[in-house]
Amino acid sequence: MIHSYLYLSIILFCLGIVGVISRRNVFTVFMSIELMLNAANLAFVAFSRVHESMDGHVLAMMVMAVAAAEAALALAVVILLHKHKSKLDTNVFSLLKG
Amino acid sequence: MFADGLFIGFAVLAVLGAVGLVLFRHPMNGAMSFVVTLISLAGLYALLSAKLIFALQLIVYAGAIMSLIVFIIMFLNIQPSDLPQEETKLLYILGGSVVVFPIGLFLAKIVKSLPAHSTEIIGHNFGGVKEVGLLLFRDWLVPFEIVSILLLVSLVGAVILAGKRGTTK
Amino acid sequence: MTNDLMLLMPLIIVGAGAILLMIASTYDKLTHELAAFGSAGVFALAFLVQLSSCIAGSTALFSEAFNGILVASSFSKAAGLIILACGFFTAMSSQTYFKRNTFCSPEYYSLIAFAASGMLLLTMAQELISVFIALEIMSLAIYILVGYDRKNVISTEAVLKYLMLGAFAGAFFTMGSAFVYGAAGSTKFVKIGQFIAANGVLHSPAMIGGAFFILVAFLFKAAAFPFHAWVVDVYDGASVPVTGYMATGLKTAIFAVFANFLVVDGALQQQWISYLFYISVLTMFVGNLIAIGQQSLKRMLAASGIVHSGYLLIALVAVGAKDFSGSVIAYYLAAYAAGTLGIFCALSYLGGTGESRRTFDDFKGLAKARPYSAAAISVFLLSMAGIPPTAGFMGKFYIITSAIDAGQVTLAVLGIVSSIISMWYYLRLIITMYFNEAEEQFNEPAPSSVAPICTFVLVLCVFAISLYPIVV
Amino acid sequence: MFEHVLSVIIFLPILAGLLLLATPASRTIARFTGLAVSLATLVVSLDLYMGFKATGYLEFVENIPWIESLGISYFLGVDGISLFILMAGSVLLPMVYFIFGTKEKGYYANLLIVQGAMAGAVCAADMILFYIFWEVMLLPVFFMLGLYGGPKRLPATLKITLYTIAGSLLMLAAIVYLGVSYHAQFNEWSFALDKMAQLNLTGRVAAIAFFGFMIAFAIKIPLFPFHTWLPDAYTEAPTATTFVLSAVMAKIGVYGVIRFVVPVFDLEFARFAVLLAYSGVIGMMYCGLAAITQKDFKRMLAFSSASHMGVIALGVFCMNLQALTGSIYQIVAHATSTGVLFLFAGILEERTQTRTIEDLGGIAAKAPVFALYFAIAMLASVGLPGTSGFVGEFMIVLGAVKFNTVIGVLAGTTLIIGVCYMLWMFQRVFFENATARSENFKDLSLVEGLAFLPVILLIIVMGIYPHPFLSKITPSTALQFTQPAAVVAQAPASTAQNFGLTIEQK
Amino acid sequence: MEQSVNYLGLIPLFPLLGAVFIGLLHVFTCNRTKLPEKVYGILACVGPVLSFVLALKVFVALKGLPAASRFLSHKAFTWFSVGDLHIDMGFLADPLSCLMLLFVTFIGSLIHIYSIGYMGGDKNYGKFFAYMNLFLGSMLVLVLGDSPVVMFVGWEGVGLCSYLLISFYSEDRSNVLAGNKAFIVNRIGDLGFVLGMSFLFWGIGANGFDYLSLKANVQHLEPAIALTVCLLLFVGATGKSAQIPLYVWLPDAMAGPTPVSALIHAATMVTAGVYMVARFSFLYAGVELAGNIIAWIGILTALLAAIFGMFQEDIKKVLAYSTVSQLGYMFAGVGVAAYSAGIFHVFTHAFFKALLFLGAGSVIYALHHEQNIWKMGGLKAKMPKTYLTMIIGAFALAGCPPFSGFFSKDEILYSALATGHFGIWAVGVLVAGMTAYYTFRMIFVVFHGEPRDRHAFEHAHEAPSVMTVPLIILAVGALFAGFLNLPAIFGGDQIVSHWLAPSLSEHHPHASAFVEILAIGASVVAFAIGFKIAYTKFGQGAPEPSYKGFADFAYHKFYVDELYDAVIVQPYKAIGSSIWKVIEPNVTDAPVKGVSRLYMVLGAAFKVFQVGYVRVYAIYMVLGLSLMSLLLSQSLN
Repeated sequence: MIHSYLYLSIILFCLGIVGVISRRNVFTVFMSIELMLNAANLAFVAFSRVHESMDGHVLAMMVMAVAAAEAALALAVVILLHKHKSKLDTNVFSLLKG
Repeated sequence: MFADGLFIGFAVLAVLGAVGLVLFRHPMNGAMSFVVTLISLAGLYALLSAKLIFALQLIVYAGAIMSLIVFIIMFLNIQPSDLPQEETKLLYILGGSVVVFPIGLFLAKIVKSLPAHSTEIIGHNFGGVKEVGLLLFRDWLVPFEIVSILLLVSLVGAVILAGKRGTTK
Repeated sequence: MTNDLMLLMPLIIVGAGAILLMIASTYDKLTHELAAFGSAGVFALAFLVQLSSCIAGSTALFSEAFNGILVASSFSKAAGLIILACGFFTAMSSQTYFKRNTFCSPEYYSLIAFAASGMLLLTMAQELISVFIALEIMSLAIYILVGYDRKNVISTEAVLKYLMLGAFAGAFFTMGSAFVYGAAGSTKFVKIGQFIAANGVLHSPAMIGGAFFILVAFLFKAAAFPFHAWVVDVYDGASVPVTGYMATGLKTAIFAVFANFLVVDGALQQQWISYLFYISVLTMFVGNLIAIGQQSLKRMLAASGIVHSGYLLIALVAVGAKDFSGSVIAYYLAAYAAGTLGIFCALSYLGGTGESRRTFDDFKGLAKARPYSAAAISVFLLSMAGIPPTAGFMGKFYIITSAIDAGQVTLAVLGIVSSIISMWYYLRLIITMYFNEAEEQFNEPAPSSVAPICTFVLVLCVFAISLYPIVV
Repeated sequence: MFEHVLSVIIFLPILAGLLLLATPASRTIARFTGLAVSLATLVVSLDLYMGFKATGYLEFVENIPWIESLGISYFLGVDGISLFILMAGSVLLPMVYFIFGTKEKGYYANLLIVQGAMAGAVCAADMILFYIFWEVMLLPVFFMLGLYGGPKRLPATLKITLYTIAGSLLMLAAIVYLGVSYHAQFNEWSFALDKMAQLNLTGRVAAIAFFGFMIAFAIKIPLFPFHTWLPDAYTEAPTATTFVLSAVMAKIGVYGVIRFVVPVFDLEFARFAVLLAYSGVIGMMYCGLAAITQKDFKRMLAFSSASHMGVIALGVFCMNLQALTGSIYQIVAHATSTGVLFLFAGILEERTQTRTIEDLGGIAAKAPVFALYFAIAMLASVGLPGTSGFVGEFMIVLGAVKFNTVIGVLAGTTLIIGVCYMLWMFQRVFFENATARSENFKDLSLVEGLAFLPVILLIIVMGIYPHPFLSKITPSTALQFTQPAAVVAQAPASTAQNFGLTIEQK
Repeated sequence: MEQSVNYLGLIPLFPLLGAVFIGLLHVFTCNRTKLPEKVYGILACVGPVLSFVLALKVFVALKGLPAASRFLSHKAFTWFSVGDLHIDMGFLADPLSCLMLLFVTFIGSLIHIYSIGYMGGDKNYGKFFAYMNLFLGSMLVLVLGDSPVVMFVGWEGVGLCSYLLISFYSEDRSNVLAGNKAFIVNRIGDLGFVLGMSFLFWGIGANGFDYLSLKANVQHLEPAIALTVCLLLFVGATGKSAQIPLYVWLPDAMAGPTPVSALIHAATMVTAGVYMVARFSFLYAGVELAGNIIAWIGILTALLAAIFGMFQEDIKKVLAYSTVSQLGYMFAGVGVAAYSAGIFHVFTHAFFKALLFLGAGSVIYALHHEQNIWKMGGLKAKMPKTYLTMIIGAFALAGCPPFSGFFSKDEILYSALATGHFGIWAVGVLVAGMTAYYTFRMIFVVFHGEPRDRHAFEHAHEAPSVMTVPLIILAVGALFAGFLNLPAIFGGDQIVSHWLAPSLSEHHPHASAFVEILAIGASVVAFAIGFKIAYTKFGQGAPEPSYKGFADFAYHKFYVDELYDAVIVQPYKAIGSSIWKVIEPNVTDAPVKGVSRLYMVLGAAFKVFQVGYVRVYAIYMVLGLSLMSLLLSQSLN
């Protein structure tokens, strides 16, 4: 049934959120965000199956593209961070506060 | 029937992979388990008779993006000492899931309200390269085009941020 | 079709200009000065074209041409004008800024142009995924600009925070659009509007959920409570011109698309009014309270940016109630942009090498040494504070009028109260500049006369906008 | 009589002031520019005064649409109520340039700007326009206080600024509410006063809007208990600023009540009049009592000024012709008496380098002219018959008795309270034996003497022959009670024609 | 009925112009070359004399008119006119004001002349005369004003001048304080006056607020309002004319130069209250109760002042209390509706009291400003003119027939008796005895017996003729003024009473001859007793008595000043200082302070939330999200 797909996507999405807010490892955080995007993709595809129109597929492709772009940039930033302090801990970077 | 079996299998794998991603301390392990999720998602796309997306998921995501990530992880050859000491990780995860629960509930409610719909594979020209391609270049030209700009930007960005910087002119 | 192309021209110019700059910057001959003037030229050209099409006033909704994905309305045109102006002044102030800060390369300006093209797209996009992509174009460009100073850990931290949270919000956006697609079977605003009109919002929870997540993404970009926390740090970490650009252009684009999305159907907006009400109130007050405690000027301005988002949300609450309210948003954005850009323009040449002057105290007695700059800054601050006869006052006045007109008297009064609260930290800078004795002589000459000129042009804008309030 | 005369009175000083600020002019140039401009303004406004027909309606109307989409227009005009506040500004301010010769450029420039802004606030007949001038009025004060004020100026500056702005922003909300409800009732946008007066407002929101206005004005006047910014500000401010604040700006608060609150919120006003009257009379007594124990004469004058403002405000709240006319007359009288007293205080401070009453004495013997002037101004401020102070005060008390016996009796006590602290101060400062500081006190120079002379004469003339002034005021005040809506309505076209006033008719 | 004469306005104008002129002259010359005193002296006397001449002209003009229509008026200009309130700067001369006019200008002129000598050598010579002229002008405005408001101008004007002249020697703080006291106490009275006017206006002022219109409309005034107005106006009178409870300023007022005490604080200004009541006789006549209150307050004041007077040692203080006491008589008179009697006493009192003061002045002048009677003595040999004239004045004051004081006082007492106010009469007779006692106590101590201060005595000498001549003139007045109003029983027909009749609304009580005899007899006996006691105690000179018991209490004026100071002045100051020391910062300003403090605290508090950990920011977001989605899921199905 279609619902099960959507439930799955929701579960993945929530897992992604949990990953973002509970982990300090930069990689994990970014991959969690990717996970959320994938969950969205799953929903897209499922819905396009529901509507039996392929727009959803196109949208999913677009999301993939965006995800790729973001990933590229994110990795660049990770390298930058690592250059500054060879740490991947987000909490290390808290000079700006107050 | 068979499809349902597959679905369950893929779903379980996907969830397990995601959980692994969240739990593993070392990003490498996380990445690996995330790949599992991605692949099983590809399978699910296939079950949803989205052939092109199935392919793209494998190629672009599981292939390109993940390999990129893994490559970077290796490249930075992270020692365990570099990793953050997350003693309170589980606590956070617990708290996080408590916080997230209402969101999930809300989404679940929405899904529950949706009308049921069967998912058996439909006609062989649904979700195929040709059809999707036509759609893409007929209706979705503009997003397609601007995505190119997006990629360009991210390219430039990657170069500027991570790449070797020439002296300021 | 030519007409349609005319309407699309600014976007094309900026995009092309960006690409050209990017290519050109591979040549060593292109000093970043040239790049600055080049980008400024691009913006100026685009601005003029946009202006001409505004005056021509033909609002062809060329739905056939781009399948209803890009639409140019008078509102989007106005927003475009503001964005292009922001781009222009940012380029100009950067030119002066980089006389004293040396981490620049010509790509910087191409990125400004890219960001601008993303913003322009954002104002025109009428389809969720295009909105998402445009959003990402803009955001990615801005991320890069924020982190441009690679030597500086601060800016790297800023970009980390911004990128991480931005992507997080983006994920919500995609999920939201997925559900909207699920409900309406399409992601085009027109279709969505039709769907809602056909069977109300409340009858399709998927639509509610989707819209909710999309709004969340917008609220994040607009730095509304509780998605505001990143703003202060990111603005603080970014270099002055970029901060100015974020504070003005980005906000303009976001609120344009926000409004566009909200007005796809009255019912949709009605459904969110109660939430927007509380969010805007909280945004205003939290922003104020953060701003009070700040010592750094940039952080204060960032926080005050949050407050202004709150005011704009008031206007959004009053959207739809009046068609003239969209213009209110545009007007307020213009007024706010003029003031904010002005201040950042001034800071870009007063900030000192490596932005050595950050806090209020660093500007003690500025009025003695630099009377005109101090006067200009005071004008901008008064405009932000909404003291007549500056543009800020008229903007605030319009917003309050539209709010009361929409029956939101409480909201209007709360807005007034928050602007009373905000008075202190604006006046504080004026007091520091004027009434305190100078601790240092601000005697280093402005590295270039470009930014100062822009500053005074913006002073004129502040008064001009208020005295000739052209409500688009 | 050329048209746009009001615009000239408003913008000539403002532009001159801005010009001064924009150019690196020396302080002497600044001073003489200020002098010239203010004198020019004075001439123009005297011309206006002569041309004033006392129809009771707005005269010299200028009405240029500004923001059509909201019906906001550049709408100016004077009637008997505003005329005298306008004149007070024009007549009194030139003195400052004569007396204070050694101030900085910004001092004179700000003075010019505030003069123009106040004129604008007084002449504006469109609420938004009024609000703009009302706010602009504050900025020069803010800068003068902060730049040239006394040692403890910063807190005072912040207090007055934030306090006043808080009030006026509430007023802005109220104004917008009025505009919107006018739109709702008559289905067209307008903020013009005569239109607003046609509104019929009821219910809680109307009451809230009423208080939005009242609080703004109460802070400016200042009415008890919103007066707490006053002592610090008046004391710390440079003399000219204190002078401007007390002589004109405070009056604009009262004017605002008469011009905006009474016609628009007639019902609410009637409902809350007693409350307001009590706050006025309590303020009078409270500040009067506080004044008696002040050590610092400037501070004492500040309290006395607040006390008088209480009486003036009371006159407005009494809602009868005598009281209202009285308080408008008292506005001018108070400007001439207390305002000038502040200038004298400034002179004392400059020449003795102290503000403490105890440090002074025996000045009457040293400086007879100064003492004479001071005494006359002082007697006017305690309302001695034959000086300008009496007529207004008498009419206010008269009206107050009619309005409410208790308030009337309390208001009467101003006769006593005023005299107590004034005589006490006068005795300490001017009588008894000269102290070290006042030992070689210079009498007024010829220029100063001549500069003050007109005002001193005015005090006496206004006391002995007030009729011509009152005959210009009374028609407007009478209209307040006969047809409140029409008060601010501009003169009917026929009369307007032969003045050749409004723009549309050109 | 009334006819307009424009020279009426000139009468006050002359002295006022004189004041302005002299004042300016003084101001511009005082710190440079001094002008010779003669200039001031002559300039000063021009105004009063001219006014006196005009006053005579007025008198003649009035005399020419039939008794019923003796009104001259002149409306100079509309003073102010707002709605119903229409006040002209108008002057009214009727028999009443004419009488006042005559003796005010006459005595005023005399005292100006006297002052030329007395003030000789003072460095503020010019200032003094400027004030004096100003005073005379204001007094004339008071007398001539045709409406209460115009009268109030003069009323306050004289108050001001009295303030200025009391604190004339302004180097000495106590003088200035005395001046302040006078002005402030007067102001308290003025409050009553203003309120009275206000009530009167709202009562019947709508159509005309001048005396004639008021008189015409008085019957429309409701009794309650009428009573209020009467009492409020009387409060004004108590202030100006030093009645209980506001009499305290007058004794202190003696700090001023003696001619001032003579002119302002004896002859003219202080009687303004009586004049005012008489002016409003049409009002008071209708209100029995108010009359009684006035009469009782008057007679009690008389008693109190007489008691104080018996124990004073300062010659001027003695005279001051006697003035208060006599004023009490006058109010008793007008209180029992014997207005003409009251006014007549004002008239005679003006003569003999001015005489006594000027005499005392010349004594003080002779002894170089020694005022304590116990330092004087035996002066009759040294200064005979002064002695004789003062004796006359004393007899007149003590009410010994046939001196002027006797007739006027007797008239009052008789009217009191005839209208059945036995109490007032009895007290009055008692006071008459005391008056005789303290008057002659003063005379004997000063002029008889042995000189107590040899040194001062040696240097004592008779005053110059510029001072003695006015004394003699006044003495003549004091001697014969009484005959102007000779009662029928002495074969006279009360000229003054009949003269005043048109402007007063009184009905002369017709009592039996027995009552009249009784009244006369009683007062004569009282005088005799008082005189006898004084003679026996002080006739041959006596040592300074040491006051103890009641005497001491009375010597300290029953500590009334101290009482007022403790009950009114100090609390007033205390409230004042507490307001700006305690209430202002802690109560009225507290909300403002509190708000700003809260503001800062909140500002500091919200910095804490900006922890700087990106994950925490994400958590904020998610928290907000989940909260909102909770709410939303409520709204779903």
